[in-house]
Amino acid sequence: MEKTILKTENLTKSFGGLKAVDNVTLTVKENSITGLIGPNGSGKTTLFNTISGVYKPERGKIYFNGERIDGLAPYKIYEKGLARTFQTPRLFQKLTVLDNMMVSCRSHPGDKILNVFLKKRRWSEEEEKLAEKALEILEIIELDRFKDKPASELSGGQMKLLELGRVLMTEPKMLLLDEPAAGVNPTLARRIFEKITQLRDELSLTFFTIEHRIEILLEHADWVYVMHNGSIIAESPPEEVVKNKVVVDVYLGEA
Amino acid sequence: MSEPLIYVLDMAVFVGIFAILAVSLNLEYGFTGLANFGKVAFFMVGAYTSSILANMGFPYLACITVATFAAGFVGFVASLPALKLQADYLAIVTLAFGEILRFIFKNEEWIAGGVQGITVPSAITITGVPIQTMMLIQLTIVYAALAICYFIAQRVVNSPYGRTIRAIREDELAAQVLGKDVFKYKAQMFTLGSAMAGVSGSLFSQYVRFIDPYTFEPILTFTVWMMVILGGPANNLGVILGAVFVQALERGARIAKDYLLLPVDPHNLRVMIIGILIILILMYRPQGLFRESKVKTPALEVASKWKKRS
Amino acid sequence: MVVVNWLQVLFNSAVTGSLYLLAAVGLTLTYGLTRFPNFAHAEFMALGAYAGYTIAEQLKLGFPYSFIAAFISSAALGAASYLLVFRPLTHRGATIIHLMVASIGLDFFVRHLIKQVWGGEQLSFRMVWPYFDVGPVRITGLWVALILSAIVMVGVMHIVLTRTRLGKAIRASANNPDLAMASGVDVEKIALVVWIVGAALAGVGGLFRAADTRLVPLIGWEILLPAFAVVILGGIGSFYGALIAAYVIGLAENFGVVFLVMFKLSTDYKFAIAFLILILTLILKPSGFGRLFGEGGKVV
Amino acid sequence: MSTILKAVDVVAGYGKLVVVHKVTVELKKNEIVVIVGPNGSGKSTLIKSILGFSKLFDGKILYENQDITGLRTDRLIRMGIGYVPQINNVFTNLTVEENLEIGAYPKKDKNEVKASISEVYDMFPVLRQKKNERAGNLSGGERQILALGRVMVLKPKILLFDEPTASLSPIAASQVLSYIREICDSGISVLMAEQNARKGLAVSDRGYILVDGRCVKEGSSKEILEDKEIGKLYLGLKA
Repeated sequence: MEKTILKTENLTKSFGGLKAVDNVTLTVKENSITGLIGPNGSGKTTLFNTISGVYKPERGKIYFNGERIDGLAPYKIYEKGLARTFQTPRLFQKLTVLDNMMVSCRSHPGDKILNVFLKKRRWSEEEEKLAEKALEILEIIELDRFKDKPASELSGGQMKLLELGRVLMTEPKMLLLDEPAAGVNPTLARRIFEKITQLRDELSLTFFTIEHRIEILLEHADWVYVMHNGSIIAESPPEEVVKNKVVVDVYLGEA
Repeated sequence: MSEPLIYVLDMAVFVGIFAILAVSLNLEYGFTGLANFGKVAFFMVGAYTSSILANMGFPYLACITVATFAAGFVGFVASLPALKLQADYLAIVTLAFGEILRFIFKNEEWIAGGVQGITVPSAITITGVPIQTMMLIQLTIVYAALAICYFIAQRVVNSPYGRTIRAIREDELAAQVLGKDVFKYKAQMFTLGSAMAGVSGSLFSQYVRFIDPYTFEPILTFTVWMMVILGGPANNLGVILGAVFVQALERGARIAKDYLLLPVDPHNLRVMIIGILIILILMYRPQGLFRESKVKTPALEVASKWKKRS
Repeated sequence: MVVVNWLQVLFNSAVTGSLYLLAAVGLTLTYGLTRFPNFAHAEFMALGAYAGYTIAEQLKLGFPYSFIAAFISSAALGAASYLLVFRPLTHRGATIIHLMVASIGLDFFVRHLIKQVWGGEQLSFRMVWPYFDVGPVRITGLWVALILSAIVMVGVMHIVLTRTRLGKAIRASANNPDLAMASGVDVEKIALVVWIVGAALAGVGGLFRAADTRLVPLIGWEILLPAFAVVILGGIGSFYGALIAAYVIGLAENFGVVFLVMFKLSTDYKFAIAFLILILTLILKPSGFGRLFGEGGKVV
Repeated sequence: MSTILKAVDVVAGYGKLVVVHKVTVELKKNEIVVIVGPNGSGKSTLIKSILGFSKLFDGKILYENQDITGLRTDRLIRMGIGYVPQINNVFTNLTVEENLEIGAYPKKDKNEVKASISEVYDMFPVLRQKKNERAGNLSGGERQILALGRVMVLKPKILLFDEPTASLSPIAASQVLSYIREICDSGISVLMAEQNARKGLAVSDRGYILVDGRCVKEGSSKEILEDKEIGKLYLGLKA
């Protein structure tokens, strides 16, 4: 059986009495693409924010790679190899596309103040290597011709792509993707998920992704969780989700 | 000020001293996005530390070194509570901090003469040389210090580190989830910026040879802000030119008063012009005269070669 | 051993608190509504004081007229600040840091304009106020007028905020500007009213301060820090929070001064007491007293 | 029936992100029109773009044959357009009655305001019971009713509603929707975005289905409800 990489136990987070995440227990298998679906306001993004450390959970535990990570600062969770994207891209607007990619490097020697002065040669070499890598990723997501442009000049869809490319720079173990294909055209959406599958296979990454297009998940996901009013109400392989009466009801509304 | 050469040299020295402050504020605000409204506090720490040591007979090199570290240390300590705050709170707290510090120097005569101020020995004491030569030496010292600060600042901003602080300025949360210990970077930049302000304060005190609490009013902080905003935030060369421009303006206001017989007090006129210009720049050219500089690292070169390949 | 007249200290606290309340009400309301701390608020106080001085001392028209002059001149300055500086800046997408720096620029401009018009030297009101003793407490007519003004202001503001269409629109706009717009409220017009009233009250505060002590161009700047302490302790945008905070800081300062004297420190450090409260509030409970009156301190 | 509101070829979104691509929606007098669609399909964005709360990149908004594209929100409200946002739709620091008073802000005559508030109380008795309660203390369902009451004070000609049943219990949701039906029967045309497609379609006259910011189906609600393909369409499967 595959190993579990992420596990939450009774995770709860509320805002002013409203339980946005209510007693959520779930597991994500290593090297899988796991989908998370659910209607608006069902708590998907809050769940991601809690896992990635943006919010502190009120109750419950989060294990990543066997280690407790709940309550850690976001940057520490990232250092452990768990990265995320946002629903509306949060790019560094005035930085170039290439710099946006480069910022996300983990343990870059030139990212420490003393090394900036003392180890210029070392970080310069590393910088060259990382720049190559960044450009290769940019080529894959077809943004390499914008490399010198400020991120603010990209279109909405390109911004989503850049945000995805940015987290790929870091060689994370696992990625939380918040609607990676929202606002991009259907062809590109499909390609994004093909890319995700390819990355999973080539780099043995794990993806946990919020996505509302079931047809995409049908093709690419291994497992799907369904969230409603803060709780997980169903989990199954994607092809069964569409048949699940509860899920269809939640989405379409009770008759 | 009858002799034009002396006047020009004097202005050049002031430009140098303020350019150091502008570069230091640029590291904090222009690159990292920190609203330090108390720049003058760290300048003051540098000035007083250096002056007190000089009066005790220490050589100038020791004075300026200790002043740098003292200002940096005060900056570091102040940054610990302050940098956890949002931009608006940070501004209020740093501004108030500068004022409190000034009050302490004003009230505690035993530190440095209180309101009476203290006279400060010049860094260089050679007898029998003409004033022009003395000023040239001053100029050399100040510009050597500016060169070092500029070099340090450029090295910092043209590095992966410099990229990270800009990212923090653009979006703190995104930087955090990309693994950056935001607080650490902010504290380091605040400390470095404060240390540079200490250098500037030390140079200032030995040049004007007298300091008192009235030297360190908040207007000084905002003169530096104007240099940064006018020159172009996140452009080190730009803010130095901003320093030249603002100095020229200040002197211009004085000359205008002398020669045009304006019915306005030159000091009032100067501050009023600065106040209005700050507003006008923010309204009509908030990005400043010079655009933000690029992050210059070997990555740029790799990127330019990439162009040829595809 | 210093003999302390504690009742007098208590009364003085009410005087200081009333002053800080007048000074801070506009600051907290504009901060809550336009979402940035306006450092130029200091000069709303200063202009009111100088305008009042001209009427009372140079034109010899008496205190009631100088009160009106302070009110009107500062109101005009508040309107001009919002219409000519801050509203255009906001429309151009200025950041909060830009707005703060601009407010400092405006502060310097107005302060030195005042200096140019009235001169930089210290001026004082020659008006003589009757004084009388109630038990061990010395009371002057000016202090009574100040406290009464604060009480009337609180009463009027309370009625306006809770009973009138305008006041409710102010509270609604501070709570949820988008929804206020979606209810047909012209939020910018409401903001303008708040700027005018807030500035006018600051002008009156400045006048009282000047009449009580002396008049220098820095008069407003000197009250700005305690005013910020009131705003932050009270919770940004909270009128009732400011009401409590003003008297808390008034008490802290007056009792603090007693201790400063006991420890033979300069009384100038009372300035630092407000700073200390401000820092502690920010570190311990950034929402201040505002929480007492509703969610997130946005209560008015 | 004549058209009262028409949004033509709307391209809308936030910042630089385009969420709605060239969608045309029409609202006739005395009807309820519902916009349904999966998450992120742009239904809320479309409603918001009419009022200026999201960015309208292209397209035109016509109201009573007048071009109202780009008009300031508070002006639109005064012209007879009511709007209930999805979240933050009450003033939490104001009492229930004060919320209604702000809803009546454009009216200046005190007695008129009182009368219309009293009418709203008759319509929603629960609000009368809680009139001195701070709105922040209301339950989700009560808030939604208050939000409804707040727009009804002005008796708008049309009502724009953004996901009226979001995060409500099934009972509260049904109640809110039946209120919306009543409102429409009293002569107000309603355009709403609704996540609960079945319920939304059940109370409405016509519907639009949005997927990925494009309109994939429009027609009478009955027709859409009976369509076997709708489930697939709605869950984002191919049309």
